[in-house]
Amino acid sequence: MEKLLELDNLHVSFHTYGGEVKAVRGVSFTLDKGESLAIVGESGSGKSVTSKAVMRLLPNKIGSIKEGAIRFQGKDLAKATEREMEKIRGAEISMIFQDPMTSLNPTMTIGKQIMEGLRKHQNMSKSEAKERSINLLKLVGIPNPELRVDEYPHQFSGGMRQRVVIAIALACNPKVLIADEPTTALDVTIQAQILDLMRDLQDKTGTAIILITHDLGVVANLAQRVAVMYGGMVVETGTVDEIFYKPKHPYTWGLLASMPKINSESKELLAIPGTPPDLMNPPKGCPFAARCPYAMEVCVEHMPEATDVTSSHKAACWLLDERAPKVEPPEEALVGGAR
Amino acid sequence: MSMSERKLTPDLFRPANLDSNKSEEISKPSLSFWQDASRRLRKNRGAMIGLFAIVFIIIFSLIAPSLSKYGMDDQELMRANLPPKIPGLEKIGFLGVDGVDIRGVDQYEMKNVPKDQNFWFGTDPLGRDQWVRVWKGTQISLYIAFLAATIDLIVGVAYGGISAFYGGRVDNAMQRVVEVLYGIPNLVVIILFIIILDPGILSITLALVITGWIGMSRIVRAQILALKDREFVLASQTLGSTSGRLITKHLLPNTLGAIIVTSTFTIPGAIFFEAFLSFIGLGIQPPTASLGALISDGFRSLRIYPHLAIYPASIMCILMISFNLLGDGLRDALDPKMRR
Amino acid sequence: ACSGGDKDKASDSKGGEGDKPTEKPSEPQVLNLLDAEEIPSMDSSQATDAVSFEVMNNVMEGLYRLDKDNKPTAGVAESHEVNEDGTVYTFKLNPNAKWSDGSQVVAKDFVYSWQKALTPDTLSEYAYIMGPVKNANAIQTDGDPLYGKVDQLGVKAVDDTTLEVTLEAPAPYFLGLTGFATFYPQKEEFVKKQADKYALEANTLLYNGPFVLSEWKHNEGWQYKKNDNYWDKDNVMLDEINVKIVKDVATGVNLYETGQTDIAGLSMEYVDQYKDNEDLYTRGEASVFFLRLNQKSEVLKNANIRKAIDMAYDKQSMVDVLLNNGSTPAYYLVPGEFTPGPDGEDYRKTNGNFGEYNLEKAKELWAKGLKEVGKDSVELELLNYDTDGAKKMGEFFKNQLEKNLPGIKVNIKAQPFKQKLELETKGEYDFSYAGWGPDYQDPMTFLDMFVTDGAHNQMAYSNPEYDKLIEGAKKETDEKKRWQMMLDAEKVLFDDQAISPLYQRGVTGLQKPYVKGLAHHLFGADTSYKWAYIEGKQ
Amino acid sequence: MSVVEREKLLEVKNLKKYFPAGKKGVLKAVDDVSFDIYKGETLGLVGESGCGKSTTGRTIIRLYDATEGEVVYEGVDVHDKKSRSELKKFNRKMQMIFQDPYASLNPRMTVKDIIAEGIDIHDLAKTKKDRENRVYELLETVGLNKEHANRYPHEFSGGQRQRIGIARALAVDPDFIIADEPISALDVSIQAQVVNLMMELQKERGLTYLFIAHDLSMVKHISDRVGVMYLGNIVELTTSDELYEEPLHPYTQALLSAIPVPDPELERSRERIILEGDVPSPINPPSGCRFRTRCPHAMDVCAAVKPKWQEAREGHWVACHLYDDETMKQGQH
Amino acid sequence: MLRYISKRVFSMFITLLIIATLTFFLMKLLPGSPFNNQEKLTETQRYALNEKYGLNDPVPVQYINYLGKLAQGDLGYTFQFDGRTVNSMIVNGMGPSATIGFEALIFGTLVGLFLGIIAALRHNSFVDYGAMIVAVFGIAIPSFVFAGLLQYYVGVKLGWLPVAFWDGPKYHIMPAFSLSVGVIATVARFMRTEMLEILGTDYILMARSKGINKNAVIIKHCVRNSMIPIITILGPMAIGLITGSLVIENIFAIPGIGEQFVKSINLNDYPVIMGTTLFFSFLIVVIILIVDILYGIIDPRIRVAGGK
Ligand SMILES: Nc1ncnc2c1ncn2[C@@H]1O[C@H](COP(=O)(O)OP(=O)(O)OP(=O)(O)O)[C@@H](O)[C@H]1O
Ligand SMILES: Nc1ncnc2c1ncn2[C@@H]1O[C@H](COP(=O)(O)OP(=O)(O)OP(=O)(O)O)[C@@H](O)[C@H]1O
Ligand SMILES: [Mg+2]
Ligand SMILES: [Mg+2]
Repeated sequence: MEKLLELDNLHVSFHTYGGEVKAVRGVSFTLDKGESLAIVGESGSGKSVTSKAVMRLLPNKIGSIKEGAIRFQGKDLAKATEREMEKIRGAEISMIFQDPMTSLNPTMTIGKQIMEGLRKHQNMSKSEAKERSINLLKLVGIPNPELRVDEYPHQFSGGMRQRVVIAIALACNPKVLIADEPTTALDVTIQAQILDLMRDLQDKTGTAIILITHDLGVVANLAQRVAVMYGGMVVETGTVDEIFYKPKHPYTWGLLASMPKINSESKELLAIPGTPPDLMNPPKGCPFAARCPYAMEVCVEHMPEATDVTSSHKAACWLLDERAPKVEPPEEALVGGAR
Repeated sequence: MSMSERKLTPDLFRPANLDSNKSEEISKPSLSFWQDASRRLRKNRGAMIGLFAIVFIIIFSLIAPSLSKYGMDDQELMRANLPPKIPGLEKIGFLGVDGVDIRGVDQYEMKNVPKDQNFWFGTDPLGRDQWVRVWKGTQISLYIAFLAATIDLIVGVAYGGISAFYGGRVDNAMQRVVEVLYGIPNLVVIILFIIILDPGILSITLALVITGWIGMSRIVRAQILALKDREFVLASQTLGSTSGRLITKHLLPNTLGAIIVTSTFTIPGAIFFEAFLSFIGLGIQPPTASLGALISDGFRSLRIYPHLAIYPASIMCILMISFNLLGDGLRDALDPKMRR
Repeated sequence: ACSGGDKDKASDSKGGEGDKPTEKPSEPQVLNLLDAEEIPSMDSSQATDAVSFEVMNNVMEGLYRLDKDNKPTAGVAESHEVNEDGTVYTFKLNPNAKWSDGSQVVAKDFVYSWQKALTPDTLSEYAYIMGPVKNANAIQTDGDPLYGKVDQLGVKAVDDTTLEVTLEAPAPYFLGLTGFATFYPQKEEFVKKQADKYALEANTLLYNGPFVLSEWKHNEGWQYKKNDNYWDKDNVMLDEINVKIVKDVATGVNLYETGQTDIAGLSMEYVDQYKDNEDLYTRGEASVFFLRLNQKSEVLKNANIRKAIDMAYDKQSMVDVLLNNGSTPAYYLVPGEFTPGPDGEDYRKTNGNFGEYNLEKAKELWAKGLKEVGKDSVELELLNYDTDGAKKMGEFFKNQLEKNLPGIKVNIKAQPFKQKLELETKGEYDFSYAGWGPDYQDPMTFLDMFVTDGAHNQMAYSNPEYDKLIEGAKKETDEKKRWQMMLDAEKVLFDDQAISPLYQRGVTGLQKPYVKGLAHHLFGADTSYKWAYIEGKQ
Repeated sequence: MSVVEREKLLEVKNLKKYFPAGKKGVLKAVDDVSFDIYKGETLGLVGESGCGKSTTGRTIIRLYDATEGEVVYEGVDVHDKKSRSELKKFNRKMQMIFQDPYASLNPRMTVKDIIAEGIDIHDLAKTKKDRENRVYELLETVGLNKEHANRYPHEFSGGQRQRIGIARALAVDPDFIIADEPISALDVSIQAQVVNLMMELQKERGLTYLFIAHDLSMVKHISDRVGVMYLGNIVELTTSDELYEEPLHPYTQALLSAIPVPDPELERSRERIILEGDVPSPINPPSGCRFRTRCPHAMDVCAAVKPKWQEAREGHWVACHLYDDETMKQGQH
Repeated sequence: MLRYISKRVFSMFITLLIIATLTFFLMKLLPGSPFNNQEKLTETQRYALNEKYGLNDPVPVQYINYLGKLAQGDLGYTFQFDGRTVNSMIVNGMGPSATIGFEALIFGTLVGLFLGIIAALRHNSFVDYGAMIVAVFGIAIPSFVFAGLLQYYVGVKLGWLPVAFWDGPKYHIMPAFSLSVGVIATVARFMRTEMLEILGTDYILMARSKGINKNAVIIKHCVRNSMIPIITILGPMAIGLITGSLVIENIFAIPGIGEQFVKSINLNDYPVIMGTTLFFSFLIVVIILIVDILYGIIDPRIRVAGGK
């Protein structure tokens, strides 16, 4: 498989009046061509920041890439100029935001918003761009696209707006599509439509997808590989099956265990106690140590390093060290095992 | 990393005895909303400069008049229109406080003013000490402003609050009234009002309030309407709280921020409007003088006796800027969006 | 001219200098002026204010007009004869006097306009000025058998060029009065034709004066052009006068500095600035300002208190420092240099000053007066105009009294002009800052204000002796006796200290040196441009 | 799970709640809804956004006045006119937990005052000390500690706030709690904390819950019975196991199949029913069966006749023409 | 839409009726009579004058008469100027007032927008502070001071522009500029806040993620949307400019309506006071209506809501 995008030890910080927020602290992962990678993790774990860093859309002055590289087809985006980024955004990498209600300009017609990117990257004439917009709308399943191109976002329902956003993101056939919680704001039935649509489109266009979510169900549905983030770091990566059936990190266990299983009988959910770490003063050791039921003294003081479990599966946990006691994941975390 | 790994001893791989409650603890000191807001405000340099300037001007306007041996209305035509003179600072030419007027004549000498009489801000055409008048004028302007803001607070908050709280038909009727009032040019109302009531502090304030409260009431109404549907208000309702409790414990405290911010803009507005009224002769009546009255009086002699207008105008300018800076700062500090 | 506030008029000029130019000057004869107000009326029977009077004075002409020395000089009338007892005037009209449409100004034009002014329907607010003419008062008085019967007015067109006027009683000032706007002629035919529109615009009016209004932009300004039909056009030098309305004195000054106006009035604030400027002029006027002392007031009823008050403030510094515009302190009612008596001596000179600034005496009288009214402290209200200058005067007066008279507190109530007059009329005040300008050139225009229940008494002053003197003077045919009665009346007034005079107004302003030949008047219109010219501008 | 006790705590009969919407229009947020809640059970209420779940809950607790219908609590109609003291008594029996942990706590009050609000209103504490102790007790009950009492809501995480909200509700010792999406704003890892807490409290105190959510798996986990709402109507109501095993209503079926399960293999093999289009507007709902516009099994009769609310099987109620005997008899399907 | 407008027009008339009534009775509270030479008038004349203007009638009768005339658009005759109607005075005075008001509004809005935009774009930089200092000074210096200084320095000292009068385009610059200072300040601050708000929204990020140039995004997405709320403040501001222009009219000798209004109050010129007040009110309600309609046209979200 061809490496399309590679994040190498990415650090992102925000400078707020309260101090420096170290939102992303050494994230590395790769994305292959045509692949779909899911990033899961708790709220505030740095998923969105990572994706914005890739797009180089961090808020000016406040947010900055401190360290690390974002290699896209061999080019380090972390060092790219704004002008170079403008050529890449939308054309090579595009992005879908979480909230379809706010990610469209309320005073511009849908058509215009789709055409913007087309005219910029593909030098299309107005009429060509419009035609293509209509096609795109048709592609994402909006009925009567000829009429609806000239309507405004508020005339669309939430699910339709998210389709429009997807249409915009796909307009220039990007190589990478970053979808930041594309369905969180939507109802389950609409979510199913959108997930269906995305899978379809990926089959058709071969675009690689980074799917950001905290819903493991969505991950199971769409992703081929998964990166689990916690406290600004990737704590575990692997294929879907590896993550769901052979998770190695206690946070991943906790995540899996705290989801009620439709077919499970157990009355008590396994909750992860406590709250995520404060990224203003991140812990020295493993960010999850404070909430980890298997925490060892080493976890508090030393940062665990990503350890290969298999060639595709990595986890950053001291439990994988040969000196650590053998710990089995709790029963509740065993998705496949229970079946 | 690999370096440190070697240093790891096996005994570190014992389960740690982490207190499960420890993670629930909050390391930050407890700050109430207001403490938090004031902390944010303190970080805003502009707002702090504004606040400091306002406090300074308020305090100074109270003590400054007593630093002069003259009263507000101590006239002596023989020493009319003296330029400012501050002993000690006379030598510093650019300050222009050497008692020499713009034609280069030492007026103190020319008018045979006794050596021990110095007027820091000069004197006005009636020979009154401008220092005293400027600071007293500042007092009056501030007084008008605060009075207007206070009444505005009471009327506007009550009106907006009632309208929003009772909602439905009450709200509808009250908003119709506002619509009508909104259609009346406020300048017209104020002028008519002042003429009928005789110009003076009270009628100016009342006039300002008669038209001024609409803005406040709208803001309060909007706030309360939004708050009314907030879940904590609903929660209190389900607990069976009375309207009084809802208003005093939940609605008002949460509207206070917006109210304060609005007042910081009402206040300079009132000062300014009084100045405008003074200019068209409807402001504070002599011998009392507000900053506005002093400016519009002194402005006529700007070219010959610049001191008459410059000092009150500077103070007014500083006040305006300060209130605006403070208002902006407060708005930022109290804005919930800035909180996280 | 009536009593106005001490309004800061933007237009005025140096008096008394420059006679006729020796030859017709070659430079453009254009004068640029400012005025503070729009012209309220161009209908001579309606006009009531200074602006209208001044404009009319330059575009209209009565039987006589005032010259530079305020002496009547030929207008439409070439000459006149008076009968023995001084009650019948026969005017010979100049056959060359023309309306601006070329027609002749005839005697019946006067009859028409005078009768029109007195017709009750006209509602002329200045009709009373016709008082000296026979039956004029009766015609104006509702209930009088003659009410509304204008044909009974003592004026008759004998033929086109002969006008006969009968007076109630001899009035030595009558000739001067014929230059007053209300006495101007109107051409009936034209007036009727214009109906509602008469005198509303520059072209709905006929002119018979030295100039015509060639343009009248309401609220913006107007323009005079030399009247080619004027009988004396050879003596009119100016071709064009442009007047712009400017209310702000500072703006006027700025316009003067940039040369856009040739004359700019100054208010007190600006005088110091131009003190050493040779363009600065000051000129005395015949208006007198005084404090009404309301004798309805329990306190002010007391003559000692009134006297004490009059002595307790420093009129001289008030005039020098506060007004700073050529006004002079007044210790009298009838202004100085206004009317010479039969002996040729100025009224003022003969009667001298009453009262002085004397703190000791003031305090003494004050204490005495207070004892008499049985109080040791009093609070009095000063009713004031709301203009800036007046406010300052009020402050000064208040401060002086409170400083000099123990136990007095003065509250100032400043009111817009109309509202102040209303309160004054109702007598709701203690002191009132008031002024009076002459309607005609005779002490009587000031003196008859204060007869018991007189319309302008407004302060409940009443002294039978005074009333008798005024009554007598009005009927007296002997000039000398009449004069003496008027002199005595003023003395009585000041024995009672009925008022506390403040100052006789002066005006000050800037005038370019090349503006010459302006004639200023003490009553009626302020200025005549008939003899004005430009010399040395280039 | 079979329902043992069958003592009715609350009966909702033909409840309607309309909101005025624009000119003359009405928004039928809840339109003729009937169900019972038994003592000690948890009744789940699911449905898509805007279908009227919250409105139902709020109308039950009298935050809204019902447009029509009754809410009978222990034999008394909640919406009848009541005296102040009766109202107060009622307020103590029924409480509510809200969705948004940020909006449901007054930012200007300390946690202590927030929790003690019910105590203050109902005069449940004699002394200050007593009040304090009760607050501490409640904090402990919901897994927080004393030190938190004097802090302000913004200093807490979402899950902690939600626990404060629960403590506030518990302060007046209610029997019945309406939980309006108490976990949907929380992180997955925190959701479990709250759900566990709620279940624990139910066990300890014998509480009855109306649990509103749109996350079906969580609803299933916590509820004894589940009602499914669509556009102001309840379309299906039965025990949670039955509902998941044998959903009858096409909407329930679609809903269940739409939930992604966190099991990749299962996901890969799952056959899902994808519904077309969006939920219609409650201002202008479709005639007859409201679901017909998106229903894969829509028939002519669906547009004409509103389906009856009937017990298709024992304890399994549904409103759908597919299970209407009469319609069936006519051989439509 | 039509229904909405007709409803608004109806309530507009109610507003005007109330205002007419209020001013009418307020007028009756003013002391003094409107006659020019009143102190020299005899009782007879005074009575006759009052009779002519209907001022002897009982107040309710006067009120009815007044409304009757008003219904025909007749605002009566002024007392100040012989034979002139209030209508003609308003027509004459309105021109210049509206002109400088409009110019000040346009100029002030443009400059204000510019300042607000650059301040927002260079948030927390010196440009930002500079622009905001300009804006704050705009609200800190009374317009009459500003106008006076301008007149002296630019008009007299530099001689660049005419000192006063109302003669042509050159004559508009200083008055309009003096009047616009407040507008600049208000608009700039408003715009800055709005811009900052919108710069942080998702759709700006979305637009940028399409690869659109940052400046293009700002102009096409941010500026446009930030301007929408500004429209709402333009209405009241326009009124403020027209009524508040009296000081400027005075200083620059502009034959406007504001000065006339103040003078008519001093002279008890009831018909002018009432006429002008009513006219101002009329303007306000019309402008508010226009702004509301405009708002709906510019903001598509409101358009469909159909005037709610
Ligand atoms: N503009 C910003 N200024 C300061 N801190 C920020 C900013 N944006 C994000 N952060 C911080 O960075 C951290 C990571 O945020 P991020 O948005 O990436 O979380 P996330 O994983 O996307 O969470 P969610 O699931 O809630 O979207 C958080 O602690 C957040 O507070
Ligand atoms: N106070 C109100 N006024 C007017 N309409 C309302 C009000 N409250 C709710 N609605 C409307 O009633 C309908 C049902 O709303 P409700 O909040 O009950 O839905 P819900 O099922 O709780 O949705 P969600 O999952 O989004 O919370 C919605 O269309 C909503 O817009
Ligand atoms: Mg995120
Ligand atoms: Mg809800």
